[in-house]
Amino acid sequence: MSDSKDFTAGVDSNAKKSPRRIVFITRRTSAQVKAETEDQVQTFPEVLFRAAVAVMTLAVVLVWIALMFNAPLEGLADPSHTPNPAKAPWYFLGLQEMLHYFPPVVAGVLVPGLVVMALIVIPYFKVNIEADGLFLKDRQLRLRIFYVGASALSLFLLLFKIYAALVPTLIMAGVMLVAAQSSPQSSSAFRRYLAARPLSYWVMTWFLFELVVLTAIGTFFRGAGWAFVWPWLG
Amino acid sequence: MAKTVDQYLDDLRGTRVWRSIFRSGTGSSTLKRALAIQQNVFLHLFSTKVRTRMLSFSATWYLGTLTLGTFLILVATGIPLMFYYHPSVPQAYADTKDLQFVVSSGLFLRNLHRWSAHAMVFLVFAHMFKVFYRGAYRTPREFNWVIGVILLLMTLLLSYTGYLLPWDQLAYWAITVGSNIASAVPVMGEKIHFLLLGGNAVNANALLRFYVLHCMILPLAAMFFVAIHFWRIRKDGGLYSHDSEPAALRANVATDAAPAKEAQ
Amino acid sequence: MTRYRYMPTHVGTAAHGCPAERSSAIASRRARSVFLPAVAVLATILATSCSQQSASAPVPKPTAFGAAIVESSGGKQIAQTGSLLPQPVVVQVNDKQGAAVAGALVEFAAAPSVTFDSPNALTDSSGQVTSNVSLGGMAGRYQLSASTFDKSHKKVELKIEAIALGYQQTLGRHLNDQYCERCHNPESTVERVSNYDNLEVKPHPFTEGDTLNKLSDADLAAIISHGGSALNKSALMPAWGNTLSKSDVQALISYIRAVSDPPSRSAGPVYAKH
Amino acid sequence: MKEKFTSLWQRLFGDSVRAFGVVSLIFLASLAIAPAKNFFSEWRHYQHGYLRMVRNRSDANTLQRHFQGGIQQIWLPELGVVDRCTSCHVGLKEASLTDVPTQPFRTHPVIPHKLDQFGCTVCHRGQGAATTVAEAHNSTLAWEQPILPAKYIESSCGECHRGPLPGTPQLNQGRNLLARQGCAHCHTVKLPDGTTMKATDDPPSLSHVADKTTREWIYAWLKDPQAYASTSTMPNFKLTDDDARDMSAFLIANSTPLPGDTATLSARPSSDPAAGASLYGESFCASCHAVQNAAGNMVGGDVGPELTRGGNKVKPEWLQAWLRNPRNYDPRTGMPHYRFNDPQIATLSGFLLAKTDSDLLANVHLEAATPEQIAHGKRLVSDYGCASCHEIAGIKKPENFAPELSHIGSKPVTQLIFLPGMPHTLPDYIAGKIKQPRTFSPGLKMPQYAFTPAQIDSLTTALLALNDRSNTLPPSLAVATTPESDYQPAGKAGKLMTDLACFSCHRINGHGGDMAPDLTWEGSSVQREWLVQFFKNPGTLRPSLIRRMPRFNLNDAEVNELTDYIMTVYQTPAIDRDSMPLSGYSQGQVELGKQLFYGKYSCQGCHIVDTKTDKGYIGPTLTHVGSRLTAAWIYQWMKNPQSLRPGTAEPNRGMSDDEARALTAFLISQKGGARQEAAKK
Amino acid sequence: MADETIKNDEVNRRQFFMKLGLGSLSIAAAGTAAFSYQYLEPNVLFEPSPVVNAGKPDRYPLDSVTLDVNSGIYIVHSQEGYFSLSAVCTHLGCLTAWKPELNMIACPCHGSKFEQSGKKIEGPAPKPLPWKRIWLNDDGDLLVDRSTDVQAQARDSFVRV
Repeated sequence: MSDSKDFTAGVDSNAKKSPRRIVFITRRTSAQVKAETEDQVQTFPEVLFRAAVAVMTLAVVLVWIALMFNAPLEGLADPSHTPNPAKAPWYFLGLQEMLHYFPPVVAGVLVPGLVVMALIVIPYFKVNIEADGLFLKDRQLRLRIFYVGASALSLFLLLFKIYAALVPTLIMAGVMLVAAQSSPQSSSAFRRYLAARPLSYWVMTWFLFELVVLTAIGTFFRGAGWAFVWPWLG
Repeated sequence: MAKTVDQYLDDLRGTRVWRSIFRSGTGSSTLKRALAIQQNVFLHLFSTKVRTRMLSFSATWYLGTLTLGTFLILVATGIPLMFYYHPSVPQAYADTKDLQFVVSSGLFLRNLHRWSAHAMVFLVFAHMFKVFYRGAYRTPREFNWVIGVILLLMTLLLSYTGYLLPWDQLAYWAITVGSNIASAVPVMGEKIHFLLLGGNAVNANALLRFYVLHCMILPLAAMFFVAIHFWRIRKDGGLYSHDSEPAALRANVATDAAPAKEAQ
Repeated sequence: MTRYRYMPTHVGTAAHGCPAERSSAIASRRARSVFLPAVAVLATILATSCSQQSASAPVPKPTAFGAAIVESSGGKQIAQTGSLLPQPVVVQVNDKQGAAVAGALVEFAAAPSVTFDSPNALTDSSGQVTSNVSLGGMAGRYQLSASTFDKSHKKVELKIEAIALGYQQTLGRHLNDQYCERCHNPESTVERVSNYDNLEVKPHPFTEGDTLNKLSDADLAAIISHGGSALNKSALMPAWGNTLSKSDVQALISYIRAVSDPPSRSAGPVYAKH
Repeated sequence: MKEKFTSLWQRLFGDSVRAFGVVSLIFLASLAIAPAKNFFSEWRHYQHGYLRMVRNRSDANTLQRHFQGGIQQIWLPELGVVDRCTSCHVGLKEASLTDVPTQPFRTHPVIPHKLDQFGCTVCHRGQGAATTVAEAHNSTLAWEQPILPAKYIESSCGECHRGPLPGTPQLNQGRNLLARQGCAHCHTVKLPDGTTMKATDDPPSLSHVADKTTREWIYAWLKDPQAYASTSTMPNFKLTDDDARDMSAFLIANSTPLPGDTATLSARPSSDPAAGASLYGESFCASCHAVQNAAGNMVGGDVGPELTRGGNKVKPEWLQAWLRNPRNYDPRTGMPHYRFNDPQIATLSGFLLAKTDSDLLANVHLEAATPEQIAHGKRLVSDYGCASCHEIAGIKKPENFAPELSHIGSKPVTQLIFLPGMPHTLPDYIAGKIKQPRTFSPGLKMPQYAFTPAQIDSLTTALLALNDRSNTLPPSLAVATTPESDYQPAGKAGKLMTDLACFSCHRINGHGGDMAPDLTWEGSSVQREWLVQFFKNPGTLRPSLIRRMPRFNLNDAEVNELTDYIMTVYQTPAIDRDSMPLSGYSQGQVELGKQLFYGKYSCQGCHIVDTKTDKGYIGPTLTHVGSRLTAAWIYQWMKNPQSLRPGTAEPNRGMSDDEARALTAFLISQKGGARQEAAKK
Repeated sequence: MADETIKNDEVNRRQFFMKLGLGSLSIAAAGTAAFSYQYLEPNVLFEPSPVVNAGKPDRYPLDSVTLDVNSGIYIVHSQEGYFSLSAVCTHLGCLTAWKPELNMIACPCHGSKFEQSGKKIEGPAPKPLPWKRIWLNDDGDLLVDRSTDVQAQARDSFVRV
């Protein structure tokens, strides 16, 4: 048994079909992986020291903040006096801002529930794995779907006068239109970049955009009675 | 000639006691270094080697590491705070005041705890988006991503439950507003609200529940998932990098190289 | 971030809240729920710069100058600590001939805890300036000063004294009004006719510091409690020891010390402008 | 430069180990700041300052021995108070530190309470738990109540002490004003002892106002009550001309004539000013009513309305009917029924009607009212809550017309809306609101009062005492006050006393005014014959008083009725009136009494027995005391005057029984005979 | 040769920074320990004052031993006067009780017994019950300072009314 036959690892680009990257069974030879090898370093000390430096830098920053700014503490909780506005912690203010527009079932349960579900299923969706540029295949069909979807969403937001969510949506739609007009051969690097963005990228970026805008509005632009205020005006 | 500190330390490392505790010993050989990771109960969650590329700041922005850092700070500051805190109404507020005014450095610890908590929420979000945009959730890291989402929710819950503990107006009304969102869940919303608060309103029961959740259940659960999260990094092939992907897959991922692929 | 709504020392300095101060307050209110040190730093800088800008009430420009300043009314008043003098202080600016000068600037000043409702004002047509005065929170003597400038910009100053009574002295004043004053105060009013003139041996008015300051607290207490005859003084002074408690007697003594003129040494510090 | 920086960066952070070393060092330095910050805390700074100050004093040793370092705390669990003020205010208990001009190191002034028992913030407010100046003294998000300014400090006394205190004139005045200025008509004020504050003023009923006055006067009055009478307690509602016109139209139209013959003149008002002034004086009208004299000074009492411009106000018919019997028009009035005869009424009404001010109504010209104006006036009258104070036919007294003030002293600052430029504190808000209520927002109904700055401070002080602490005080700490009684004497005599309005001046069994002596025990005090004579012709007892008992022109039956009632009912259990004889004392006792009177006790300093030699002007004249007072009363009075009349200026001399008996014997022998004897000689 | 020097320099420098880092961290750890000690030591106590007001002396009849459960002291009115005893057993800190029928103070935990004067009769207690400082205040109330032990049977340890 001295045959030294070369084996090549089967590489399957469809990660959904064969989740293991290397499917390789043989009796007498060890695997040879034809993936590129990369330079590697020892975790100790290189990573550990860098991690220590990072954590200590963070700690120094936080220590200085803690030395300079006192944590907020207001008067004793008083169930009979609601402060105006009563705000949730900042990371929930996007949610609270939505509660301003939608019934609690939608804004408090449906939307966050869907967001969490969407986050969980991200790695299990084919489009996310293949990650082709959104408008590179089936351009016409996809564009049509995009037009319908984007205008339906915008119309819905407009009808309910949710400008805080409408504006980011329109901006995103505009950028996506630019992306649709771009191709991988574009001369501009930015357009090449846009053209290659897959669907998941667009959805996530839209979500991030909305999250930041709504949280910022809830945090800075909401005053007594959840009315819109400019943060620099009393 | 007197011995230097180094020599003393070397002697110490040579003793049986030391050797019985620290198996690997030090040294600059690759083996020694690998052993240092592998034989440490905490460090063995990591792989012994990482790709050089992943050390660069731009690859990860060290967001995961920093999140762990805030978590460690929170544990280190949270435990001392518990020594002066009674989860009862209205003593909780008085205790917070005492931490601010009479406990030596109590104000500093509380500040650090509070700001670190905010920092952790921010870092967790940043970490998630960074991972998403790098595509690092891809096979075989799907499950680690899911654990990450769970950890994100836990971070939010930890921060939220901690928000009530000072029992001031800010805390009380933030929790009142926040917990009422839960009662919007169809059918069982009221029940969830009732269970979460241990009553119909934010009161002494709610404070005790939030305290137990904040100091016991959630931190332990978070540590459990953090351990899995780290261990899965090693098991799923180390920190994700485009270039470590097989060429064919990489070609698919890095779509800007698509024309080249077709040319092949 | 902790925000202070109220700094007692700055009351009344800014008529309309500095806009930067307001915005910084808002910003820091946001910052309390948000982890945004940058905003807080900005707010702090704004707040600091604003507090330096806040100016006191504008000083009017005088249209005339006098040569002397005299008290019209309101001197030597007695009030409780921190409260308004019962009558406003009225001062008059005169020229060299003694005629009233209108339009001269009068500036009131005193220890920082004393407040005037018009600290700088121009004299009216009768040459007078009127100011309500609140005394400081410490019992004792307060020296108020009213000053004006003559033509050569030389300062002409008038000193007015007022007395602030603490709790014990107020109680003493109450007892004085009830039991002592009808004999010890020689002045009669419509409501209260003085008995002073009817007495063969004249009682000492409580302002008579020259005599009363020589007596120790123990002496005074003995006279009040045991009466004049017990101490070889006039028997017209009855013994109050069965009527007044020991603390009442102490209160009376502290009142006597507070109002005596010249001042008693044990009445404590004098509050004047720095 | 840039290269230098790069090379420094390279040298420090060139590789991970270098970065580790440098960052660790920075980390260590940063961590070390926290305990350092703690070490240089503010309270330590003050304690060091105190020790430095003390070092140079002559009593340094004592002060240093008393000094205790570290955070000091006064804990009052039953009040929920934790005060750490004494951590910086180190010398509060050191009696020798009175010469230190200001806090933090000055002795606390003498007060009746111990620091350890009451702490600091119970009186001064502020945040006791804090250990920094800013947090302890100022208002923060975490603590709204800053240190109470000294001028309001008496409000803290009022948290526990529910009655007047001799040492808190401002609080007492504020509480009086609250009740007297009619605040309690519109605002509900539930007092901490569970009662509700009652307004002590009694605004007149307007149901028959057209009988009394003209529409023009009502108009002028509504526009500016103080223009008619500067002492008026009616506030200025800042009405427009049209509103005042319509309200006056409604009030006149709504008025119903009083049944009975009140609309005709019984006699022409006489125009004899001298006789009028004399009757005005004899009747002691000035005890209750004030008139502004030519110099602008108010002369007279403040029980009844000011009469300076009374002639502008009342109709002559009404005035005469009123003088004849005020109770016909207003059954609850405090004005006595004088039993004037017709000539007297003519004289007095003429005198009073002459008190006019030609300017007052000069510019008031009102057209006949239209129904719309009357309807509008009615709406305004109910909108402004006039019926809260006045009885107005057809308009019900509104409930909860104005905000309740029972907890005003603890109102959260976040719930207040301040004027621009106003310090954001509760006392400033309350004072500002009392001073100029309408400036706070357009459309507010609270009228403008004519309070002096001192009155505003007093009112603010009284209102600040109505706070959460005063309402949740442990019962052991509350110092109750005797509630105002609503004592009313019974039977015919009772009716007579109401008719004569005795309670306007006299207090009996805790009810009534304080202008004249308390009559609760009058029956034990005086002899019957004297009382009869006194009712017929009230003489002067105290030479120094300007207010006296008026003559009511009572008939014998009325005098007997009253005297019998007083002699039987107003008896103190402490004295048996008949236990000591009114005569028959030995000459020796009388002589001893006389010696005591002029010698040991020198009573002549205040009283007059012999009008030739004695000059005392304070106490009642005693020339006739033997026929006025009972011996038992005199004896008890000698022994302990305060037991019979708390607060009387008569000192308790601690007399022996024999001395008291001798003085009684001497005084009871003074039956007006001294003068007669002198005359004989 | 030159290269080697540089390399040695490099190694030395690395070692220096390593030591600097580890040294800093060791100091930080030590400092944190000290810091923790300071933090854990309370600066204020919410405990009742050691000085107890025992009320007017006439509350205690002659030859009586009265236990104040809240403050853990006995007020004894003996022929010589009033004195105060700690009611906390000197053995293991149990609260003792006065047994009038036995005329002694007994500890329920391990059977120590004491006389009315605090002297040990039997049991595992190592010491007699300590006497506490007692005095009369201006209002005529008996005050006891639980934090101050005084000598048993000494003249100053009694209050005579």
